[in-house]
Amino acid sequence: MTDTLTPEKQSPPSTDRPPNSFSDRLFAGLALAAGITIMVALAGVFVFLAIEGAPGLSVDPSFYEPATTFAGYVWPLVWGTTLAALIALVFAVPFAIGLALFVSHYAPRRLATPVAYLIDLLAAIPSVVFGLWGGGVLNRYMVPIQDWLYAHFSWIPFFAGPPSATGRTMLTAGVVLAIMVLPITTAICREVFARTPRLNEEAALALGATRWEMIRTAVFPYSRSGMISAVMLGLGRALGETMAVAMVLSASPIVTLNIISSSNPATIASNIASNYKEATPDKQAVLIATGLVLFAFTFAVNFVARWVAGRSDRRMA
Amino acid sequence: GNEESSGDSSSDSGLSGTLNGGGASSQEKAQAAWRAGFQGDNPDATINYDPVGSGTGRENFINGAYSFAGTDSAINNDEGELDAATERCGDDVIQVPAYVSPIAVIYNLDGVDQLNLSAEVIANIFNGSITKWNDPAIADLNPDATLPGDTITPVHRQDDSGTTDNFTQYLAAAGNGAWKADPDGVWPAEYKGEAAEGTSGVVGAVTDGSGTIGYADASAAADLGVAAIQVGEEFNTPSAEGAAQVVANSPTVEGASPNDMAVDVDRTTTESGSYPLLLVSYLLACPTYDSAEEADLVKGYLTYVVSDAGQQAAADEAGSAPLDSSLSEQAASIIDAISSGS
Amino acid sequence: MAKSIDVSDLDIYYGDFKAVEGVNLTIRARAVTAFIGPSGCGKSTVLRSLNRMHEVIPGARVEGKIMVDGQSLYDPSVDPVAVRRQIGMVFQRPNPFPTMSIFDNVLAGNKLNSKKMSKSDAEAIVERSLRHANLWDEVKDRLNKPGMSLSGGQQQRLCIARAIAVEPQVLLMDEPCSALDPISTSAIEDLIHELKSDYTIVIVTHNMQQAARVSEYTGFFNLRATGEPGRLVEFNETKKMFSNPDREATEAYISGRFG
Amino acid sequence: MAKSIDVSDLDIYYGDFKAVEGVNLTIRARAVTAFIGPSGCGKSTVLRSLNRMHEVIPGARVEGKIMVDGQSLYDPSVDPVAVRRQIGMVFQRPNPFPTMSIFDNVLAGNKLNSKKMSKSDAEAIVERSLRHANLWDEVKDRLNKPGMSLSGGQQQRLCIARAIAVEPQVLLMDEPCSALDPISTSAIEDLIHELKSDYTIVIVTHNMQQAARVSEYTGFFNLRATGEPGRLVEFNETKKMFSNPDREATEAYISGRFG
Amino acid sequence: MSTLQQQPARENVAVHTVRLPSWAPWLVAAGSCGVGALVWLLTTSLGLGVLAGVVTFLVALPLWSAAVENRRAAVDRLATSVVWTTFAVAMVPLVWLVWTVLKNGLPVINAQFLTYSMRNVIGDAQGGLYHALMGTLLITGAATVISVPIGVFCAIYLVEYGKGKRLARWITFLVDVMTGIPSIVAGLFALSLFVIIFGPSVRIGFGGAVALSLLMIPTVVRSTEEMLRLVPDDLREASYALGVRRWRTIVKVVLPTSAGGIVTGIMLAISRVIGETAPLLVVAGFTDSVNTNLFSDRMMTLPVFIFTQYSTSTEKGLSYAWGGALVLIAIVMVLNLTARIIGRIFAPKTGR
Ligand SMILES: Nc1ncnc2c1ncn2[C@@H]1O[C@H](COP(=O)(O)OP(=O)(O)OP(=O)(O)O)[C@@H](O)[C@H]1O
Ligand SMILES: Nc1ncnc2c1ncn2[C@@H]1O[C@H](COP(=O)(O)OP(=O)(O)OP(=O)(O)O)[C@@H](O)[C@H]1O
Ligand SMILES: [Mg+2]
Ligand SMILES: [Mg+2]
Ligand SMILES: O=P([O-])([O-])[O-]
Repeated sequence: MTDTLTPEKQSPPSTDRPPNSFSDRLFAGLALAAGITIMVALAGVFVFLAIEGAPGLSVDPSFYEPATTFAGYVWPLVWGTTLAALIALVFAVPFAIGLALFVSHYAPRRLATPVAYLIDLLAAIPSVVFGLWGGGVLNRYMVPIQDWLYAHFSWIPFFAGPPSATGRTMLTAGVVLAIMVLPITTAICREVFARTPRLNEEAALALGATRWEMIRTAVFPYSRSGMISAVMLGLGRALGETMAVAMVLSASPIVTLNIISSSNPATIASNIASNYKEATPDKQAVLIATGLVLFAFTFAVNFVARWVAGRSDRRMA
Repeated sequence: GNEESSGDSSSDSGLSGTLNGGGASSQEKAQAAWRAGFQGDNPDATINYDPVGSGTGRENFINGAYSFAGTDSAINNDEGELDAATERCGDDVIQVPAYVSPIAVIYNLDGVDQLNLSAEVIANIFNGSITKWNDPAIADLNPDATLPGDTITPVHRQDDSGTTDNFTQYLAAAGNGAWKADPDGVWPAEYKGEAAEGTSGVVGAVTDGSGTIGYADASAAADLGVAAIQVGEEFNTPSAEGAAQVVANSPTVEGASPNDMAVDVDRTTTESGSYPLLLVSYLLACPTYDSAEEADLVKGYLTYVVSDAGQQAAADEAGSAPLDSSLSEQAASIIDAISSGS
Repeated sequence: MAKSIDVSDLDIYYGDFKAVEGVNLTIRARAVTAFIGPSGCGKSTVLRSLNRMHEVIPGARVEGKIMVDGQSLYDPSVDPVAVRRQIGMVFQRPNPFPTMSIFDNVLAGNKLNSKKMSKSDAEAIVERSLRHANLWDEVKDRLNKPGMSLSGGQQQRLCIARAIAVEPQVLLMDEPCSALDPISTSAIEDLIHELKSDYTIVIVTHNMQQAARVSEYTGFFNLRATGEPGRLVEFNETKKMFSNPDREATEAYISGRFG
Repeated sequence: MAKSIDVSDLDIYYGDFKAVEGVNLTIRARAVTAFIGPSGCGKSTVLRSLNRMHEVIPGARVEGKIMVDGQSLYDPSVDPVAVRRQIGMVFQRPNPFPTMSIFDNVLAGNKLNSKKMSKSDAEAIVERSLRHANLWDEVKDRLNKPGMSLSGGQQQRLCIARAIAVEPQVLLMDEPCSALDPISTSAIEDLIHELKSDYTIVIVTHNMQQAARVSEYTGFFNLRATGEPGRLVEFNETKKMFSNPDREATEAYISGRFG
Repeated sequence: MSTLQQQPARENVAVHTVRLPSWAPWLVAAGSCGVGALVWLLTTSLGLGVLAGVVTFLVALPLWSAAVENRRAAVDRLATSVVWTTFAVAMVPLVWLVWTVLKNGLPVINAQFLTYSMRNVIGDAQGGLYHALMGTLLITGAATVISVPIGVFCAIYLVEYGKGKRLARWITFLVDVMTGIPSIVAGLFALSLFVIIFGPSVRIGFGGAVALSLLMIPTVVRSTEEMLRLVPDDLREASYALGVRRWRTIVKVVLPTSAGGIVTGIMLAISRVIGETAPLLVVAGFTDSVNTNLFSDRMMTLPVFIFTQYSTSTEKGLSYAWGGALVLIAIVMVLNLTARIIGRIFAPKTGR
């Protein structure tokens, strides 16, 4: 039998063994080190962006064309980034939640597993392929839809038109982004839905709840913060996606609500990807500075999301 | 795989080692042909070419990351690049044309198989002042065609591109003032239209839409309609010979060093059979390298590139225009001076 | 308004595993019926089959007949949701909704049906249910605190209050007092006494004294061996069961009596 | 080898909330001490402070003194891990490790600390512990099945077996029988009787008869009002406590006796 | 007492309610198909037909239910139909994409395509993606080796050690921010990092691995964190009470309990980065030849292969691009399947 507290056998425990063993402290140290590594990596990215991008804030105005200042240059890009991500979320979130529910609560078990698998498969499709598909296949099918939207809803600023003849629009990019965002959002939602305590689900059912009511009373409230982080992850991916947007979207430096015309603002990331390679050093600095803006932008978005999630967590505590 | 067998090919010219270069994406296919040809002759040598774009190519050449670079726009001193390159090389930087390719104006319009356009009309289409296919300006040039009243959707590159740079240079020079914007690799923001990523994106967009028109390296035009452009009184479709002819008759840039063969392309030529809408892409190299192996590889590779065999390989693979023999000889003599050490 | 339940030839399965076999019994309306028996013999399983909660476990199914007031419970035309509403249930482990306040937990069932409920009605229901569950005094000042902030015993009483709040006609309780202290247990037993004049109550308990105290009828379940399905060994009036059971097995189980 | 435990002026906090106040008592070695009292009065809290399990809850802390065989339990030099190995614990809700088989669950205390042991030793420990917990016969043929495949009662007995397997010197049990049927309960009570000649045992129970049956000493905890900290009202020999308690409150609680 | 007043109302809620027959949804589905087909015929637009069919289904079944059953049943049926429709609609792009990839990719896949590189391959000669395949496996593998320990340990810190600490809140926040790093920025960062160390000409596979890790770590942290939080405290306490040290509790109880979810999360993270193009093009470079050394010379990867082949805008290039996409997807499928099997082995066993 071990010792520490057995004075007959041992000297007092104080000298015998430190209160926290070395192995425990080592492990905790490793964990902490991993956390700090992340902070350092992020700080590294930030410092890199700041150093390389700072000159880009004030180069010769000709680099900001058609604007003359950095703010004027970046503003349409911020706008495009926001618009594309929002369209993606508008499509993706309901579908992600629906699909996750389907897998966790609705589908017969024999169907649920393959479907979950198929959705994960979607995550594996490289963004280049989404670009190929979105810019070469899907866009053709979007043309009639956009024509129809223009014909019937052109009074809504989003569909002010005139519709693009090639379908390479913000709407198409948003749809492609939505499909790209879907797997990650669905996977996390599915995971949190499935983890709802069985006891709570049964409690709701035993009160005479229908399946949908059970989901509303037991599953959704329990999953709220998980769902928010799922959406955040999706948003993160939508904001930063590069190649697919670059290959699908027909971009020009303007700010518009119109999502079906051929003049659409680029996103920050796609603009970097499109213009980085041929750019001269000064122009590259401008592009990196826009990367810094994207960085700050995701920072802000996360801040807001965190606040929202925090509020819902507090209600749950 | 194919790599093990690569040692079989019997040649003992014996260059070996790895040579890294990169730059203009327009050269990618030609580079593939050159690398294949050169590596076939020198099985122990590996040449890499990153199609990262002319700007990055030049930058990496200047900072020493690349032993040689490809660039669509000749290096100049507008941003001090030429000085920086000279500093890197310790001597006047070598700049030789390696890849000359006609740019095609491609379009997709039902029922119109043949289309004649002038630089001015092209400029007006791409700047948005001509919006219908049956516009009188177009109809005047195409008396035999039945032009529909469809809207024209011009498609341009959204990325910073050498093709755009050369296309806009042509429009600015030959467009009778219809093109107001400064020629640049980035499409001018004031001129709208569809934007697409890369040459393949433009080709894809023109193919997908109807009533679309765009510009792309002639070898990528595929099955699309290709417009003939007005040169003097005739209308010429893109051809390697026509492009080569223009380059051969263009002067080199004034005040350039003897190592610099940058040509000032004569976009306004009216000479019969020429095709002035073209892209000239250069190779950058140093006259001296620190390491003998590097020097030998650069010299060997570039010699091959400008040789008749190399130019023909590129023409077969990428549809480019082989360099005129005088140009090619001049380039070869500059390259021949590459040496190692101080 | 209370219901009587007739069970005949009931076999209950979890997938391929037959957990319970050949159960025949009649649960009288307006009476308390207790299920006793050793751990794992299928008491909870039978109980859950009485309000069609059994089928929410994937692969679980039931063979045989259960008639509620002469209507077949497992008839395809029967809506399990309506069944569960009228045959309420309290579980072995307390399971308040973690995101809801105490107040909302009690009203969870009611809110499903009537979207709009006046504030005073809601408060009346909450107070009445919590009083019945003997929890009112302890929580009346913190009705807006989360349900999970209560101790285990308090949580269980909260769950009982929640089940009572929808005024079911039958109340199934699966060891409802196993997490409760004697005072709360006593309160719940009082409550059972109070409710049985109007409701049909079935209670699973491992506490034979509790069965003896609260029930009029008792069913004794047993397993022949591990892995075999559980069976109903004897179903009798509680008095008879505890004084002079028909079966020897019952006698043996009860005489190892413990409190 | 059993330990005695002296508790003096013990206050226990959850963050800012003082859950228990001013506890003074002495737990005798080689005896069974029972804690009784209404739900929420802090029985579990006090129990958990005896093997430093209380402090694993973030923000939880303890003031006062607990002396185990004359050594301060909360001395900064004492390793809580070593404490817990010698002062074992069984929880209110069964919590077998879901990733482990029955066999591995029993051996968890040894294996998780990566003690090397021969196969036959391991089997001997498993069999002895499971027999003690009265579970051997039910599971001996499926020791490699997951621990979660057992019914609630079986799971709890598995947890008891797991705690016994590391041969602690003190055994703390928090309502260990609340999920058990009478037969298992009886087995556990027998086990407690058997163990108390060597071990010090503290048991929280809401079942006063159980307290009366198994313990030599009983502590009665109570709350003055909800939100106030719990206090130890009386600590006495069990016989005295149940026949002639010193305090009126104890009398009142016990006379509302229930089983 | 209000109970008594409400009794008549309660009496109405009979156990036996009128329910739609079990074939009702199928009937409505069949009817909706009919409506859809009719609209298709009338408007000659397949899209409109499908839309009409779906809308009919979503409206008809709940309405029927509301008429025959009750409002709550109707809402429940609506929810069920919506969830099923979501599933069906979401499958459309998926199947479409996979179909496109299969249709375009399958014809080019053969032994030579898988075992040849593009070295010295020009014109119509057949090459392959062996070099890119090796590169992708090596770079993604290295990225996994870097990010999994960091990510999992970081999650352990956040869940097990950092509760309530300010540092932990910061790290959580920064991890969220990290999910937003655009991939090209990650590539540029990795490049500049290695340029500082090795000089400007550096193009190595390991640089690509670092860039990918930057993108992978946040996903790993987030999913692992999520999984660790789902492990009930009961289990940790049971382990502590057995005198098990905290780190052993984490390693032997907490991690195994959540292993299934963690592995799935890691797989998702790999899936997310394995298709990244821009950062790899920047830092790992581009080559036609096989290179299996992560620490010297450039290395080709599948996404870069796809992109460069597509960029050639030739028919051959395009078909190679699709072939590459198919191979990439197949790799991930295999990885996924493996992960699933591993996940199942580690998943908590209920044995029922
Ligand atoms: N969800 C399930 N899946 C498969 N088998 C189950 C499930 N729940 C219970 N069982 C099995 O069914 C049998 C009866 O279990 P049940 O829970 O009904 O017993 P019980 O009498 O309520 O026991 P206890 O007193 O421990 O609660 C047991 O053998 C158990 O292992
Ligand atoms: N983790 C916790 N955080 C905050 N407060 C707690 C926590 N656990 C218990 N409490 C509070 O401490 C007090 C004592 O709780 P404890 O669980 O010790 O009671 P108990 O006597 O064991 O009750 P029961 O018989 O219901 O188990 C209660 O008011 C409870 O609300
Ligand atoms: Mg049970
Ligand atoms: Mg307790
Ligand atoms: O050759 P590009 O620069 O136009 O791609």
